[in-house]
Amino acid sequence: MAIISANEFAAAAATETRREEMVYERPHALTNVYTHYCPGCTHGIAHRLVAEVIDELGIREDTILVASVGCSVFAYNYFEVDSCEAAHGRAPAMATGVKRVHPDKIVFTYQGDGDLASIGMAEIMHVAARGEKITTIFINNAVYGMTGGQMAPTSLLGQTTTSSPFGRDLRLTGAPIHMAELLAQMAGTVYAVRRSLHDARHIIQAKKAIRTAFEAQQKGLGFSVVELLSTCPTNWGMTPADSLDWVRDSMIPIYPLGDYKVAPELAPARH
Amino acid sequence: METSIIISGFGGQGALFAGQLLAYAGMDAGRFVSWIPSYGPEMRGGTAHCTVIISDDEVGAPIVARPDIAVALNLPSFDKYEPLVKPDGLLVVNSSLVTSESQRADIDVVYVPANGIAEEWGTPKMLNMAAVGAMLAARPVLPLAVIEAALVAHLPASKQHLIEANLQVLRHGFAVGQPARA
Amino acid sequence: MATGRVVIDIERCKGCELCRAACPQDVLALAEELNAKGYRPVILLDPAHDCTGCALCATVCPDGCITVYRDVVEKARPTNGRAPVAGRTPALAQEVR
Amino acid sequence: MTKQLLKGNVAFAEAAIRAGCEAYFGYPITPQTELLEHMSRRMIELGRVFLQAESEVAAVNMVYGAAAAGAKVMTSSSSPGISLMQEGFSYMAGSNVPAVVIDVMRGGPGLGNIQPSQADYYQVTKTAGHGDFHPIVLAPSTVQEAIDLTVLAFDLAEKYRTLVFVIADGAIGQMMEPAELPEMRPLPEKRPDWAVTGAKGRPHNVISSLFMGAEQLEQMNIELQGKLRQIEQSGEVRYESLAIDDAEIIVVAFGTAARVAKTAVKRLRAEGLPVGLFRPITLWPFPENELARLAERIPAARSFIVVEMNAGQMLHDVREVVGGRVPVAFYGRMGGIIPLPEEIETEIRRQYAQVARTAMPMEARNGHHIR
Repeated sequence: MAIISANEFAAAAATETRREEMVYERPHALTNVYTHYCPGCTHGIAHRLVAEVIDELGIREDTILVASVGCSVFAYNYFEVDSCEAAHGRAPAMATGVKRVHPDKIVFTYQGDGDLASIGMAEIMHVAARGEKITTIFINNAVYGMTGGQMAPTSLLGQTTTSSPFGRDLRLTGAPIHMAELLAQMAGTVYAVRRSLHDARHIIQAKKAIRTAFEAQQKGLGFSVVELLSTCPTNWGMTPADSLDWVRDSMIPIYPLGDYKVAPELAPARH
Repeated sequence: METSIIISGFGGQGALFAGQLLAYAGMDAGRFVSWIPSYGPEMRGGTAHCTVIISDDEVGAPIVARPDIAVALNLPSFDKYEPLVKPDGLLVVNSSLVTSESQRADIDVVYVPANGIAEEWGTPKMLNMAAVGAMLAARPVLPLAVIEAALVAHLPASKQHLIEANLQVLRHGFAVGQPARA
Repeated sequence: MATGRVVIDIERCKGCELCRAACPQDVLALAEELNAKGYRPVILLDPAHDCTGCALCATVCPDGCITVYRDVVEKARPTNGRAPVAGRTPALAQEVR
Repeated sequence: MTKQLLKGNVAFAEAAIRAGCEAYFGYPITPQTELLEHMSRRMIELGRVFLQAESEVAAVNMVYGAAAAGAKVMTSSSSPGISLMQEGFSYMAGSNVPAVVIDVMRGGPGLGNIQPSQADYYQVTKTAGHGDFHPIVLAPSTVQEAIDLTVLAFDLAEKYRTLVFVIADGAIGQMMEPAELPEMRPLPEKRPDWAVTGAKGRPHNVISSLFMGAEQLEQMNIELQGKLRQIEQSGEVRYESLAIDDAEIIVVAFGTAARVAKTAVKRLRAEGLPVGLFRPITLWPFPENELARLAERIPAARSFIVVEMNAGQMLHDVREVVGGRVPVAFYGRMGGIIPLPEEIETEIRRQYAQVARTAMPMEARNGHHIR
């Protein structure tokens, strides 16, 4: 440890000013509305990340949200952007209508696993096939949240839900659907990745992906989708912290994180 | 005065276009007209047909149970419409394909070798024009000149180079359109 | 070691404690009192001024209730300090530079 | 503009374009496919939005999106496709966005066939989707009317921020008649202020049909019903009548059934039979007052006959208005069959003979003939 004299210290102090800078604040693209999400639900994190990206890209006044049906049905109340509320599963179709009328706006859908991978399977596959210039934020928490924890198309084999009380059975209900991989197969998809929201490091990676997905749309490249592994502490019957562990330990092995399609135009620039 | 015409034949024989040509000509001549394709009380089958109404008053029913004129380009059409033509009406028969003869004494019948005329003066596909020509000779629903003008005006762009041949076939059909009764 | 502090919107906080799990300095705690929604919100308990302003708590907060400040010491000479960016986590700020 | 020989489906499409339709989304289905095909060429040529959706379900939600975005938008389909679109119609009604829908009806139920039918009368006028609402419903009887009512549909949709249906049967869609198209209108220069266009310098707009609070939803419904009453009372009711003034028998029919009935009425009039025709052009709002007045004002009117290409749907609207005072008989064909004028003449003669025997009980005179 260095020893400094009182005089030296006083001299140094005389040339220093101390101040405080803000390093994080709530993004402006979120409204001040109190969300209805359960404590610890990672929907809130996903909302925040999207809003932060909107702020950073400076596109709040040019962005249009198409909300879906599910727990995120009220998303239009939480984003300070023009919004519309689609019928269950139809957000990609509605977003198509919006985008075709406003090709210069940034249009995104925010959909859960029931909405996107079950009832809305046709619509999401076809926006991808058409290369519709929209972005989809896909929340995969392996369960139907809003209706109270029924089996989702992304529920894991063996997962107990209120409609698979004996655990999801492959012979009865098939296997989990891997949307990021599936959508990556479509010609019009330019960006399809899976990220997770289970810890800070992964959240930061998720935000980068969301930003890239929006940039893909800004560049007019085609359809971009970010699948986010998320929690549902209430319907999983776990604490928020345990839910994060379940994502890490149970979901990620089934839903590997990764980039399933990244158009060359989106590859990171090398300096 | 209202005249109802059914033109019927195999798909590809040009029954629908022949009907449209009459409707165009009727419209150009300032008459009320309607054209409706195989669509109505009759089920779809091996034949395509259309109903054309040319009238001095607005057209009510676009379909008829019994036409004033039937043009039968093939045998199934002859079998179907020969009994339905109104008394004192006209039946035009493509005698190139239909060997039957009408037994009805209360209608006029024109037998026109439509395929033969078309092959001789144009192309085989123009048999519909031969039949229309024969029909007009037997029943001057519209003047031949109006039909000719309509043909020039409404033949699709891709067929414009065939106008002269179409006119030839139409005129030769007209030349043989002598009605007879059983 | 950098120092900082966090300001928590306790009425927005649902007491999920994800921030507590993420905090490397262990300076967050649940309040004894309930907020208006009936949750025990998270508060900063930092008697030794251990908070570094790392913003990991804000990064994981589902409800966007945490604002993070960091102390900076500026020498009298001209600085080349980067202006902070609102809504951007420090870690990401470095990565996307 | 001079008259052109136009197919009904093409007339619908071109009329929509000239009325300022900016976006069209659809899915092929007979007997309206020529409409979609015409749009696929012309809309692209004009730099407007055309998209063949993956299904009617997607198409209607694309329409919803475009309508929410503030565009003049249209879709078209035929009966089975309209069934699939009903969810979307309900959402549009619940969020007060305007759109035009053309339904070229075909025989049902189920896959049915592709022949002309009027069997979607209930579906469109009564139950266009879940919840309490009616679209405005216009029923053309000629190709010219297909054009005129399509243009009107865009105007009414915009004026009332509502869905407007133009319903025709397959015969109107498939037939060709001389008709005159309107001049091309310029496209609107700005979007409505309620639309989602990017919240530039204003609070964000939300287009939604979700109202979780019961009182809030009831209030929304009260306002919606208020709008519907306003439409009913704003002179939007349209109809045509023929030879009504001294008629003892009044035929009520719409669309193709009406034009066939017109032929029958004219023929019987020529014979001296006192028969007239009343043709609703707006099926919603239904010309109730006009029909009721007819039943009261014309002392000679002793019977109504409703003629439809279905099992008797508009019939019940007519009975509700005039039933009890005057018997209302019915003649209908189903399965995609257009009645012939002769059939309607026969029915009118039979009814004329029956109403002469006034001692007959009302129920007996409310004849119902479908074959």
